[in-house]
Amino acid sequence: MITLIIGAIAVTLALVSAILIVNEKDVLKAIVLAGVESVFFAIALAIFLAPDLLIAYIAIGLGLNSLLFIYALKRGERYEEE
Amino acid sequence: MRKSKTFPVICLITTISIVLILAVLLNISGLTTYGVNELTGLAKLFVLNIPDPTKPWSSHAFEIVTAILWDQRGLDTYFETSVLFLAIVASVALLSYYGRRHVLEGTGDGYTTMIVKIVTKLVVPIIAVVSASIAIHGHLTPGGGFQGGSVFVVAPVLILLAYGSRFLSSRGFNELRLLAIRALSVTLIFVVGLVPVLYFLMHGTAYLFQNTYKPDSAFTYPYLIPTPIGEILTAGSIMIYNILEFFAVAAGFTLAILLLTREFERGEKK
Amino acid sequence: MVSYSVLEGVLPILFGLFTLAMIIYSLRVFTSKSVSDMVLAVDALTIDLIIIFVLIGLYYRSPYLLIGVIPLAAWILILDIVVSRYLSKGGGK
Amino acid sequence: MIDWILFYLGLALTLLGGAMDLIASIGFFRFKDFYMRLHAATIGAIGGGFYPLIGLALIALSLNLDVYIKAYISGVCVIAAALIALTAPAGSHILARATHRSGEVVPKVIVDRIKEDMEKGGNEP
Repeated sequence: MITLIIGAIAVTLALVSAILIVNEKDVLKAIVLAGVESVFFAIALAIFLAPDLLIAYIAIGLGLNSLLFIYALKRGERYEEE
Repeated sequence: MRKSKTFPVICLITTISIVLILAVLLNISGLTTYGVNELTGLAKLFVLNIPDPTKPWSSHAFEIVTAILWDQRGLDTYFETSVLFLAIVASVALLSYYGRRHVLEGTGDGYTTMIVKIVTKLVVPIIAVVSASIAIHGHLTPGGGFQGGSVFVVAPVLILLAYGSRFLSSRGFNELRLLAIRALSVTLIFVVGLVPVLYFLMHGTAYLFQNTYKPDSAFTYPYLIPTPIGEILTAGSIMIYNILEFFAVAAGFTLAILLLTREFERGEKK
Repeated sequence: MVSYSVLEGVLPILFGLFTLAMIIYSLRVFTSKSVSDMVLAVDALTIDLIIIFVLIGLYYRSPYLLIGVIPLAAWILILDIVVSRYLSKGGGK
Repeated sequence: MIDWILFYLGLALTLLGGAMDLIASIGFFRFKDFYMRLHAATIGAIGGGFYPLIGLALIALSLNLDVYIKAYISGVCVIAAALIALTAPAGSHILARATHRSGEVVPKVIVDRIKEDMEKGGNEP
Protein backbone atom coordinates (compact mmCIF):
# COMPACT_ATOMS: atom_id res chain seq x y z
CA MET A 1 0.00 0.00 0.00
CA ILE A 2 2.71 2.50 1.00
CA THR A 3 4.69 1.79 -2.16
CA LEU A 4 1.58 2.42 -4.22
CA ILE A 5 1.22 5.87 -2.62
CA ILE A 6 4.85 6.67 -3.40
CA GLY A 7 4.34 5.46 -6.96
CA ALA A 8 1.30 7.73 -7.32
CA ILE A 9 3.31 10.72 -6.08
CA ALA A 10 6.22 9.94 -8.40
CA VAL A 11 4.02 9.53 -11.47
CA THR A 12 2.18 12.78 -10.68
CA LEU A 13 5.52 14.62 -10.47
CA ALA A 14 6.48 13.04 -13.82
CA LEU A 15 3.22 14.41 -15.26
CA VAL A 16 4.04 17.89 -13.94
CA SER A 17 7.51 17.79 -15.47
CA ALA A 18 6.08 16.62 -18.81
CA ILE A 19 3.71 19.59 -18.87
CA LEU A 20 6.59 21.93 -18.03
CA ILE A 21 8.74 20.47 -20.85
CA VAL A 22 6.07 21.35 -23.40
CA ASN A 23 5.87 24.94 -22.15
CA GLU A 24 9.62 25.56 -21.72
CA LYS A 25 11.42 28.18 -23.84
CA ASP A 26 14.97 27.24 -22.78
CA VAL A 27 15.86 23.98 -24.55
CA LEU A 28 18.69 23.07 -22.16
CA LYS A 29 16.23 23.26 -19.26
CA ALA A 30 13.81 21.07 -21.20
CA ILE A 31 16.52 18.42 -21.69
CA VAL A 32 17.30 18.34 -17.97
CA LEU A 33 13.57 18.14 -17.20
CA ALA A 34 13.27 15.15 -19.55
CA GLY A 35 15.92 13.42 -17.45
CA VAL A 36 13.95 14.22 -14.28
CA GLU A 37 10.80 12.72 -15.82
CA SER A 38 12.72 9.53 -16.62
CA VAL A 39 13.92 9.32 -13.03
CA PHE A 40 10.34 9.42 -11.74
CA PHE A 41 9.28 6.74 -14.21
CA ALA A 42 12.22 4.63 -13.01
CA ILE A 43 10.68 4.73 -9.52
CA ALA A 44 7.36 3.54 -10.94
CA LEU A 45 9.17 0.67 -12.70
CA ALA A 46 10.84 -0.34 -9.43
CA ILE A 47 7.52 -0.31 -7.60
CA PHE A 48 5.84 -2.52 -10.21
CA LEU A 49 8.75 -5.02 -9.94
CA ALA A 50 10.28 -4.72 -13.41
CA PRO A 51 14.05 -4.78 -12.74
CA ASP A 52 14.99 -5.92 -16.26
CA LEU A 53 13.37 -2.88 -17.78
CA LEU A 54 14.69 -0.64 -15.02
CA ILE A 55 18.38 -1.30 -15.73
CA ALA A 56 18.14 -0.63 -19.47
CA TYR A 57 15.87 2.38 -18.85
CA ILE A 58 18.28 4.04 -16.44
CA ALA A 59 21.34 3.48 -18.62
CA ILE A 60 19.78 4.54 -21.94
CA GLY A 61 16.87 6.79 -21.01
CA LEU A 62 18.88 8.84 -18.56
CA GLY A 63 22.54 8.52 -19.49
CA LEU A 64 22.68 8.35 -23.26
CA ASN A 65 19.51 10.34 -23.98
CA SER A 66 20.53 13.57 -22.26
CA LEU A 67 24.09 13.24 -23.62
CA LEU A 68 22.90 12.92 -27.22
CA PHE A 69 20.38 15.75 -26.86
CA ILE A 70 23.01 18.13 -25.48
CA TYR A 71 25.42 17.13 -28.27
CA ALA A 72 22.71 17.95 -30.79
CA LEU A 73 21.93 21.23 -29.03
CA LYS A 74 25.51 22.44 -29.55
CA ARG A 75 24.76 22.86 -33.26
CA GLY A 76 21.46 24.64 -32.62
CA GLU A 77 19.87 27.55 -30.81
CA ARG A 78 19.42 27.39 -27.06
CA TYR A 79 16.47 29.78 -26.71
CA GLU A 80 13.25 29.38 -28.63
CA GLU A 81 11.58 32.43 -30.17
CA GLU A 82 8.38 33.71 -28.62
CA MET B 1 2.89 36.50 -21.83
CA ARG B 2 -0.06 36.15 -19.46
CA LYS B 3 -1.34 33.23 -21.51
CA SER B 4 1.92 31.28 -21.16
CA LYS B 5 1.80 31.70 -17.36
CA THR B 6 -1.67 30.22 -16.96
CA PHE B 7 -1.33 27.56 -19.66
CA PRO B 8 0.57 24.89 -17.62
CA VAL B 9 -1.80 25.31 -14.66
CA ILE B 10 -4.83 24.70 -16.89
CA CYS B 11 -3.09 21.69 -18.45
CA LEU B 12 -2.26 20.27 -15.03
CA ILE B 13 -5.77 20.68 -13.63
CA THR B 14 -7.37 19.16 -16.73
CA THR B 15 -5.02 16.16 -16.82
CA ILE B 16 -5.30 15.41 -13.13
CA SER B 17 -9.10 15.57 -13.24
CA ILE B 18 -9.17 13.21 -16.25
CA VAL B 19 -6.88 10.80 -14.38
CA LEU B 20 -9.09 10.93 -11.28
CA ILE B 21 -12.27 10.30 -13.30
CA LEU B 22 -10.58 7.34 -15.04
CA ALA B 23 -9.44 5.92 -11.69
CA VAL B 24 -12.93 6.14 -10.22
CA LEU B 25 -14.48 4.53 -13.33
CA LEU B 26 -11.95 1.67 -13.33
CA ASN B 27 -12.47 1.08 -9.64
CA ILE B 28 -16.27 0.91 -10.02
CA SER B 29 -16.07 -1.48 -12.97
CA GLY B 30 -13.71 -3.80 -11.07
CA LEU B 31 -11.02 -3.91 -13.75
CA THR B 32 -8.24 -2.90 -11.36
CA THR B 33 -8.40 -6.11 -9.34
CA TYR B 34 -9.10 -8.46 -12.26
CA GLY B 35 -6.80 -11.49 -12.23
CA VAL B 36 -4.32 -10.10 -9.71
CA ASN B 37 -3.76 -13.28 -7.76
CA GLU B 38 -3.79 -15.96 -10.45
CA LEU B 39 -1.69 -16.61 -13.54
CA THR B 40 -3.48 -16.96 -16.84
CA GLY B 41 -2.71 -18.40 -20.25
CA LEU B 42 0.80 -18.06 -21.63
CA ALA B 43 2.23 -16.61 -18.41
CA LYS B 44 1.25 -19.78 -16.55
CA LEU B 45 3.06 -21.93 -19.13
CA PHE B 46 6.24 -19.86 -18.94
CA VAL B 47 6.36 -19.36 -15.17
CA LEU B 48 5.68 -22.99 -14.34
CA ASN B 49 7.88 -24.59 -17.01
CA ILE B 50 11.06 -22.54 -17.37
CA PRO B 51 12.66 -22.69 -13.89
CA ASP B 52 11.61 -26.29 -13.15
CA PRO B 53 14.31 -28.75 -14.35
CA THR B 54 11.98 -31.75 -14.16
CA LYS B 55 9.61 -30.37 -16.81
CA PRO B 56 10.39 -31.33 -20.44
CA TRP B 57 10.31 -27.76 -21.80
CA SER B 58 12.55 -26.30 -19.09
CA SER B 59 15.42 -23.89 -19.89
CA HIS B 60 17.32 -24.53 -16.63
CA ALA B 61 17.47 -20.78 -15.94
CA PHE B 62 15.91 -19.01 -12.95
CA GLU B 63 15.47 -15.65 -14.67
CA ILE B 64 12.39 -16.11 -16.83
CA VAL B 65 12.68 -12.95 -18.94
CA THR B 66 16.19 -13.76 -20.17
CA ALA B 67 15.20 -17.37 -20.81
CA ILE B 68 12.24 -16.28 -22.95
CA LEU B 69 14.44 -13.83 -24.85
CA TRP B 70 17.20 -16.27 -25.73
CA ASP B 71 15.56 -19.70 -25.63
CA GLN B 72 11.90 -19.38 -26.55
CA ARG B 73 12.40 -16.42 -28.91
CA GLY B 74 16.11 -16.71 -29.79
CA LEU B 75 15.82 -16.04 -33.52
CA ASP B 76 13.71 -12.94 -32.85
CA THR B 77 16.31 -11.52 -30.46
CA TYR B 78 19.07 -12.30 -32.94
CA PHE B 79 17.36 -10.19 -35.59
CA GLU B 80 16.90 -7.34 -33.10
CA THR B 81 20.64 -7.48 -32.43
CA SER B 82 21.41 -7.37 -36.14
CA VAL B 83 19.12 -4.36 -36.63
CA LEU B 84 21.16 -2.55 -33.98
CA PHE B 85 24.32 -3.70 -35.79
CA LEU B 86 23.10 -2.20 -39.05
CA ALA B 87 22.28 1.08 -37.30
CA ILE B 88 25.81 1.26 -35.90
CA VAL B 89 27.30 0.50 -39.33
CA ALA B 90 25.19 3.26 -40.88
CA SER B 91 26.32 5.81 -38.28
CA VAL B 92 29.96 4.81 -38.86
CA ALA B 93 29.49 5.27 -42.60
CA LEU B 94 28.01 8.73 -42.04
CA LEU B 95 30.40 10.06 -39.43
CA SER B 96 33.78 8.55 -40.32
CA TYR B 97 33.85 10.69 -43.48
CA TYR B 98 34.25 13.82 -41.37
CA GLY B 99 36.63 12.06 -39.02
CA ARG B 100 39.04 11.25 -41.84
CA ARG B 101 39.06 14.76 -43.23
CA HIS B 102 39.65 16.61 -39.99
CA VAL B 103 42.00 14.54 -37.86
CA LEU B 104 41.51 16.78 -34.85
CA GLU B 105 40.88 15.13 -31.52
CA GLY B 106 40.21 16.97 -28.31
CA THR B 107 41.92 16.39 -25.00
CA GLY B 108 39.08 17.75 -22.91
CA ASP B 109 41.09 20.77 -21.76
CA GLY B 110 39.18 23.89 -20.92
CA TYR B 111 36.37 22.45 -18.89
CA THR B 112 37.63 19.45 -16.92
CA THR B 113 39.88 19.65 -13.89
CA MET B 114 42.22 17.32 -12.04
CA ILE B 115 39.46 16.44 -9.53
CA VAL B 116 37.06 15.18 -12.20
CA LYS B 117 39.81 13.23 -13.96
CA ILE B 118 40.82 11.37 -10.78
CA VAL B 119 37.20 10.66 -9.79
CA THR B 120 36.56 9.29 -13.30
CA LYS B 121 39.60 7.03 -12.95
CA LEU B 122 38.14 5.64 -9.71
CA VAL B 123 34.54 5.27 -10.92
CA VAL B 124 35.20 3.56 -14.27
CA PRO B 125 36.43 0.17 -12.86
CA ILE B 126 33.38 -0.04 -10.56
CA ILE B 127 31.01 0.47 -13.50
CA ALA B 128 32.90 -2.09 -15.61
CA VAL B 129 32.72 -4.75 -12.89
CA VAL B 130 29.03 -4.11 -12.18
CA SER B 131 28.09 -4.29 -15.88
CA ALA B 132 30.08 -7.52 -16.34
CA SER B 133 28.29 -9.04 -13.34
CA ILE B 134 24.90 -8.02 -14.74
CA ALA B 135 25.74 -9.75 -18.02
CA ILE B 136 27.50 -12.89 -16.76
CA HIS B 137 24.88 -14.05 -14.28
CA GLY B 138 22.01 -12.74 -16.33
CA HIS B 139 20.40 -16.19 -16.25
CA LEU B 140 20.19 -16.11 -12.44
CA THR B 141 19.38 -12.48 -11.59
CA PRO B 142 17.53 -9.78 -13.55
CA GLY B 143 19.64 -8.39 -16.35
CA GLY B 144 21.30 -9.93 -19.34
CA GLY B 145 23.48 -9.04 -22.27
CA PHE B 146 21.72 -5.91 -23.48
CA GLN B 147 21.28 -4.47 -20.00
CA GLY B 148 24.90 -5.18 -19.03
CA GLY B 149 26.21 -3.67 -22.24
CA SER B 150 24.15 -0.54 -21.89
CA VAL B 151 25.32 -0.07 -18.30
CA PHE B 152 28.92 -0.52 -19.48
CA VAL B 153 28.53 2.44 -21.89
CA VAL B 154 28.46 4.78 -18.87
CA ALA B 155 32.22 4.16 -18.41
CA PRO B 156 33.39 5.21 -21.93
CA VAL B 157 31.03 8.19 -21.79
CA LEU B 158 32.71 9.36 -18.58
CA ILE B 159 36.18 8.88 -20.09
CA LEU B 160 35.22 10.72 -23.28
CA LEU B 161 33.81 13.64 -21.31
CA ALA B 162 36.62 13.93 -18.78
CA TYR B 163 39.69 13.14 -20.90
CA GLY B 164 38.55 13.87 -24.46
CA SER B 165 38.41 11.48 -27.38
CA ARG B 166 42.16 11.34 -27.91
CA PHE B 167 42.62 9.40 -24.66
CA LEU B 168 40.31 6.58 -25.69
CA SER B 169 41.64 6.15 -29.22
CA SER B 170 45.27 6.34 -28.11
CA ARG B 171 44.63 3.44 -25.71
CA GLY B 172 43.69 1.11 -28.58
CA PHE B 173 39.93 1.68 -28.72
CA ASN B 174 39.86 2.92 -32.31
CA GLU B 175 37.00 2.51 -34.76
CA LEU B 176 38.35 -0.54 -36.55
CA ARG B 177 38.89 -2.59 -33.41
CA LEU B 178 35.53 -1.70 -31.91
CA LEU B 179 33.75 -2.52 -35.15
CA ALA B 180 35.69 -5.81 -35.34
CA ILE B 181 34.63 -6.77 -31.80
CA ARG B 182 31.02 -5.92 -32.64
CA ALA B 183 30.97 -7.89 -35.89
CA LEU B 184 32.77 -10.87 -34.34
CA SER B 185 30.29 -11.04 -31.45
CA VAL B 186 27.24 -10.90 -33.72
CA THR B 187 28.75 -13.60 -35.95
CA LEU B 188 29.59 -15.81 -32.98
CA ILE B 189 26.01 -15.53 -31.67
CA PHE B 190 24.80 -16.84 -35.01
CA VAL B 191 27.41 -19.64 -35.03
CA VAL B 192 26.35 -20.76 -31.54
CA GLY B 193 22.75 -20.80 -32.74
CA LEU B 194 23.76 -22.74 -35.86
CA VAL B 195 25.47 -25.64 -34.04
CA PRO B 196 22.18 -27.57 -33.53
CA VAL B 197 21.63 -27.46 -37.30
CA LEU B 198 24.97 -29.24 -37.86
CA TYR B 199 23.85 -31.83 -35.31
CA PHE B 200 20.59 -32.14 -37.24
CA LEU B 201 22.44 -32.83 -40.48
CA MET B 202 24.59 -35.55 -38.90
CA HIS B 203 22.52 -37.30 -36.22
CA GLY B 204 18.87 -36.47 -35.88
CA THR B 205 16.26 -33.90 -34.97
CA ALA B 206 17.35 -30.50 -33.64
CA TYR B 207 16.08 -26.95 -33.88
CA LEU B 208 17.74 -23.66 -34.84
CA PHE B 209 18.77 -21.73 -31.69
CA GLN B 210 17.99 -24.79 -29.52
CA ASN B 211 19.25 -24.62 -25.95
CA THR B 212 18.77 -27.82 -23.96
CA TYR B 213 17.20 -31.19 -24.75
CA LYS B 214 13.57 -31.30 -25.81
CA PRO B 215 11.26 -34.34 -25.77
CA ASP B 216 11.85 -35.12 -29.45
CA SER B 217 15.46 -33.96 -29.75
CA ALA B 218 18.48 -35.13 -27.79
CA PHE B 219 20.77 -32.21 -28.63
CA THR B 220 21.78 -30.20 -25.57
CA TYR B 221 24.29 -27.61 -24.47
CA PRO B 222 25.82 -28.36 -21.03
CA TYR B 223 23.65 -26.74 -18.37
CA LEU B 224 25.27 -28.11 -15.18
CA ILE B 225 29.07 -28.25 -15.13
CA PRO B 226 30.41 -30.32 -12.19
CA THR B 227 33.54 -28.99 -10.46
CA PRO B 228 35.35 -30.18 -7.29
CA ILE B 229 33.68 -27.41 -5.25
CA GLY B 230 30.16 -27.67 -6.58
CA GLU B 231 28.08 -27.54 -9.70
CA ILE B 232 28.04 -24.44 -11.92
CA LEU B 233 24.67 -23.62 -13.47
CA THR B 234 25.29 -22.20 -16.93
CA ALA B 235 21.77 -22.67 -18.34
CA GLY B 236 23.07 -24.03 -21.64
CA SER B 237 23.68 -21.48 -24.34
CA ILE B 238 21.97 -18.60 -22.50
CA MET B 239 25.17 -17.67 -20.67
CA ILE B 240 27.21 -17.74 -23.92
CA TYR B 241 24.63 -15.57 -25.66
CA ASN B 242 24.62 -13.12 -22.75
CA ILE B 243 28.40 -12.69 -22.75
CA LEU B 244 28.58 -12.28 -26.54
CA GLU B 245 25.68 -9.82 -26.56
CA PHE B 246 27.40 -7.87 -23.79
CA PHE B 247 30.51 -7.41 -25.94
CA ALA B 248 28.43 -6.58 -29.01
CA VAL B 249 26.29 -3.90 -27.34
CA ALA B 250 29.18 -2.38 -25.36
CA ALA B 251 31.46 -2.11 -28.42
CA GLY B 252 28.69 -0.79 -30.65
CA PHE B 253 27.51 1.95 -28.30
CA THR B 254 31.10 2.93 -27.47
CA LEU B 255 31.83 3.28 -31.18
CA ALA B 256 28.78 5.45 -31.82
CA ILE B 257 29.49 7.71 -28.84
CA LEU B 258 33.20 7.97 -29.79
CA LEU B 259 32.36 9.09 -33.33
CA LEU B 260 29.71 11.56 -32.15
CA THR B 261 32.05 13.07 -29.54
CA ARG B 262 34.80 13.47 -32.13
CA GLU B 263 32.33 15.10 -34.50
CA PHE B 264 31.21 17.60 -31.88
CA GLU B 265 34.71 18.33 -30.55
CA ARG B 266 35.62 19.54 -34.04
CA GLY B 267 35.84 23.29 -34.25
CA GLU B 268 34.87 24.17 -30.70
CA LYS B 269 36.67 27.05 -29.06
CA LYS B 270 39.60 26.33 -26.77
CA MET C 1 18.86 -11.88 14.60
CA VAL C 2 16.47 -8.94 14.48
CA SER C 3 13.01 -9.92 13.28
CA TYR C 4 11.84 -8.36 10.04
CA SER C 5 8.64 -7.08 11.65
CA VAL C 6 10.68 -4.60 13.74
CA LEU C 7 11.89 -3.02 10.51
CA GLU C 8 8.35 -3.07 9.12
CA GLY C 9 7.29 -0.81 11.99
CA VAL C 10 9.79 1.93 11.16
CA LEU C 11 9.76 1.60 7.37
CA PRO C 12 6.76 3.99 6.90
CA ILE C 13 8.59 6.70 8.86
CA LEU C 14 11.66 6.39 6.63
CA PHE C 15 9.53 6.34 3.48
CA GLY C 16 7.70 9.46 4.70
CA LEU C 17 10.90 11.39 5.43
CA PHE C 18 12.52 10.69 2.10
CA THR C 19 9.32 11.14 0.07
CA LEU C 20 8.73 14.54 1.67
CA ALA C 21 12.28 15.54 0.78
CA MET C 22 11.67 14.26 -2.76
CA ILE C 23 8.59 16.47 -3.17
CA ILE C 24 10.36 19.61 -1.91
CA TYR C 25 13.40 18.96 -4.13
CA SER C 26 11.22 18.47 -7.18
CA LEU C 27 9.35 21.72 -6.47
CA ARG C 28 12.75 23.43 -6.48
CA VAL C 29 13.58 21.73 -9.79
CA PHE C 30 10.34 22.91 -11.38
CA THR C 31 10.62 26.52 -10.21
CA SER C 32 14.33 27.21 -10.69
CA LYS C 33 15.50 30.32 -12.54
CA SER C 34 18.77 29.10 -14.12
CA VAL C 35 20.01 25.79 -15.51
CA SER C 36 22.78 25.45 -12.91
CA ASP C 37 20.24 25.63 -10.11
CA MET C 38 18.16 22.97 -11.78
CA VAL C 39 21.07 20.58 -12.28
CA LEU C 40 22.20 21.02 -8.68
CA ALA C 41 18.69 20.23 -7.44
CA VAL C 42 18.50 17.21 -9.79
CA ASP C 43 21.71 15.90 -8.20
CA ALA C 44 20.23 16.07 -4.72
CA LEU C 45 16.93 14.64 -5.99
CA THR C 46 18.65 11.66 -7.60
CA ILE C 47 20.59 10.90 -4.42
CA ASP C 48 17.30 11.03 -2.53
CA LEU C 49 15.74 8.64 -5.03
CA ILE C 50 18.63 6.16 -4.63
CA ILE C 51 17.66 5.76 -0.97
CA ILE C 52 14.00 5.32 -1.91
CA PHE C 53 15.11 2.53 -4.29
CA VAL C 54 16.96 0.77 -1.46
CA LEU C 55 13.93 1.16 0.82
CA ILE C 56 11.66 -0.35 -1.86
CA GLY C 57 14.09 -3.28 -2.16
CA LEU C 58 13.93 -3.77 1.62
CA TYR C 59 10.12 -3.52 1.55
CA TYR C 60 9.75 -6.27 -1.05
CA ARG C 61 12.65 -8.27 0.55
CA SER C 62 14.08 -8.66 -2.94
CA PRO C 63 17.67 -7.57 -3.63
CA TYR C 64 17.32 -7.73 -7.40
CA LEU C 65 15.69 -4.30 -7.64
CA LEU C 66 18.81 -2.63 -6.33
CA ILE C 67 21.24 -3.15 -9.19
CA GLY C 68 19.90 -0.08 -11.00
CA VAL C 69 21.18 2.10 -8.16
CA ILE C 70 24.79 2.04 -9.39
CA PRO C 71 24.25 3.43 -12.93
CA LEU C 72 21.90 5.99 -11.34
CA ALA C 73 24.74 7.18 -9.09
CA ALA C 74 27.07 7.46 -12.10
CA TRP C 75 24.45 9.40 -14.06
CA ILE C 76 24.81 12.33 -11.64
CA LEU C 77 28.44 12.81 -12.69
CA ILE C 78 27.58 12.47 -16.40
CA LEU C 79 24.84 15.12 -16.24
CA ASP C 80 27.08 17.51 -14.31
CA ILE C 81 29.99 17.17 -16.73
CA VAL C 82 27.81 17.40 -19.84
CA VAL C 83 26.02 20.54 -18.69
CA SER C 84 29.23 22.20 -17.52
CA ARG C 85 30.86 21.30 -20.83
CA TYR C 86 27.99 22.86 -22.72
CA LEU C 87 28.14 25.99 -20.59
CA SER C 88 31.91 26.49 -20.76
CA LYS C 89 32.18 25.78 -24.50
CA GLY C 90 30.22 28.84 -25.40
CA GLY C 91 26.66 27.88 -24.58
CA GLY C 92 26.26 30.19 -21.59
CA LYS C 93 24.55 33.53 -21.43
CA MET D 1 23.11 -8.75 21.01
CA ILE D 2 25.45 -7.54 18.27
CA ASP D 3 22.53 -7.64 15.85
CA TRP D 4 20.51 -5.23 17.95
CA ILE D 5 23.50 -2.88 18.25
CA LEU D 6 23.93 -2.97 14.46
CA PHE D 7 20.20 -2.44 13.92
CA TYR D 8 19.90 0.57 16.21
CA LEU D 9 23.13 2.09 14.91
CA GLY D 10 21.87 1.74 11.36
CA LEU D 11 18.44 3.08 12.28
CA ALA D 12 19.98 6.10 13.99
CA LEU D 13 22.17 6.80 10.96
CA THR D 14 19.21 6.48 8.60
CA LEU D 15 16.94 8.74 10.65
CA LEU D 16 19.76 11.29 10.96
CA GLY D 17 20.19 11.13 7.20
CA GLY D 18 16.47 11.61 6.62
CA ALA D 19 16.43 14.67 8.88
CA MET D 20 19.48 16.06 7.06
CA ASP D 21 17.79 15.44 3.72
CA LEU D 22 14.73 17.42 4.83
CA ILE D 23 16.95 20.25 6.10
CA ALA D 24 18.83 20.29 2.80
CA SER D 25 15.62 20.42 0.78
CA ILE D 26 14.30 23.32 2.86
CA GLY D 27 17.66 25.01 2.39
CA PHE D 28 17.34 24.55 -1.35
CA PHE D 29 14.02 26.34 -1.16
CA ARG D 30 15.06 29.20 1.11
CA PHE D 31 18.51 30.20 -0.16
CA LYS D 32 18.52 33.02 -2.70
CA ASP D 33 21.52 32.32 -4.93
CA PHE D 34 23.12 29.43 -6.81
CA TYR D 35 26.38 29.83 -4.88
CA MET D 36 24.46 29.74 -1.60
CA ARG D 37 22.60 26.60 -2.63
CA LEU D 38 25.93 24.77 -3.05
CA HIS D 39 26.04 24.54 0.76
CA ALA D 40 22.63 22.86 0.85
CA ALA D 41 23.74 20.51 -1.92
CA THR D 42 26.66 19.37 0.24
CA ILE D 43 24.31 18.46 3.08
CA GLY D 44 21.92 16.76 0.66
CA ALA D 45 24.65 14.64 -0.93
CA ILE D 46 26.80 13.55 2.01
CA GLY D 47 24.38 13.90 4.91
CA GLY D 48 21.30 12.82 3.00
CA GLY D 49 22.89 10.14 0.81
CA PHE D 50 26.04 8.71 2.32
CA TYR D 51 24.92 8.26 5.94
CA PRO D 52 21.53 6.62 5.21
CA LEU D 53 23.12 4.18 2.77
CA ILE D 54 25.68 3.07 5.38
CA GLY D 55 22.85 2.83 7.91
CA LEU D 56 20.70 0.74 5.56
CA ALA D 57 23.66 -1.58 4.93
CA LEU D 58 23.99 -2.14 8.70
CA ILE D 59 20.20 -2.68 9.03
CA ALA D 60 20.22 -5.23 6.21
CA LEU D 61 23.09 -7.13 7.86
CA SER D 62 21.18 -7.46 11.13
CA LEU D 63 17.86 -8.81 9.78
CA ASN D 64 16.79 -12.45 9.85
CA LEU D 65 16.64 -12.91 6.06
CA ASP D 66 18.65 -15.35 3.94
CA VAL D 67 22.39 -14.77 3.93
CA TYR D 68 22.68 -14.02 0.23
CA ILE D 69 19.89 -11.43 0.32
CA LYS D 70 21.58 -9.66 3.25
CA ALA D 71 24.99 -9.73 1.57
CA TYR D 72 23.58 -8.47 -1.75
CA ILE D 73 21.66 -5.57 -0.21
CA SER D 74 24.47 -4.37 2.05
CA GLY D 75 27.09 -4.77 -0.71
CA VAL D 76 25.08 -2.67 -3.14
CA CYS D 77 24.49 -0.08 -0.40
CA VAL D 78 28.21 0.23 0.38
CA ILE D 79 29.18 0.49 -3.29
CA ALA D 80 26.51 3.12 -3.93
CA ALA D 81 27.67 5.06 -0.86
CA ALA D 82 31.25 5.03 -2.15
CA LEU D 83 30.07 6.18 -5.58
CA ILE D 84 28.04 9.04 -4.08
CA ALA D 85 30.93 10.14 -1.87
CA LEU D 86 33.13 10.28 -4.99
CA THR D 87 30.79 11.66 -7.63
CA ALA D 88 28.59 14.24 -5.91
CA PRO D 89 31.37 16.61 -4.71
CA ALA D 90 33.23 16.34 -8.02
CA GLY D 91 30.04 17.02 -9.95
CA SER D 92 29.04 20.09 -7.95
CA HIS D 93 32.64 21.35 -8.15
CA ILE D 94 32.79 21.26 -11.94
CA LEU D 95 29.26 22.64 -12.22
CA ALA D 96 30.09 25.62 -10.01
CA ARG D 97 33.31 26.25 -11.94
CA ALA D 98 31.60 26.19 -15.32
CA THR D 99 28.76 28.36 -14.05
CA HIS D 100 31.12 31.00 -12.75
CA ARG D 101 33.34 31.00 -15.85
CA SER D 102 30.51 31.13 -18.38
CA GLY D 103 28.58 33.81 -16.55
CA GLU D 104 25.35 31.81 -16.37
CA VAL D 105 24.82 33.06 -12.80
CA VAL D 106 26.72 36.21 -11.80
CA PRO D 107 27.61 36.14 -8.09
CA LYS D 108 26.38 39.07 -6.00
CA VAL D 109 29.60 39.77 -4.15
CA ILE D 110 31.67 42.86 -3.36
CA VAL D 111 35.03 41.50 -4.55
CA ASP D 112 35.46 38.67 -7.08
CA ARG D 113 39.12 37.61 -7.00
CA ILE D 114 38.71 34.72 -9.44
CA LYS D 115 37.29 37.05 -12.06
CA GLU D 116 40.13 39.54 -11.51
CA ASP D 117 42.70 36.76 -11.93
CA MET D 118 41.03 35.53 -15.11
CA GLU D 119 41.00 39.01 -16.57
CA LYS D 120 44.72 39.35 -15.77
CA GLY D 121 45.28 36.21 -17.87
CA GLY D 122 46.15 33.77 -15.14
CA ASN D 123 45.32 30.16 -15.96
CA GLU D 124 43.77 29.11 -12.68
CA PRO D 125 42.99 25.44 -12.15
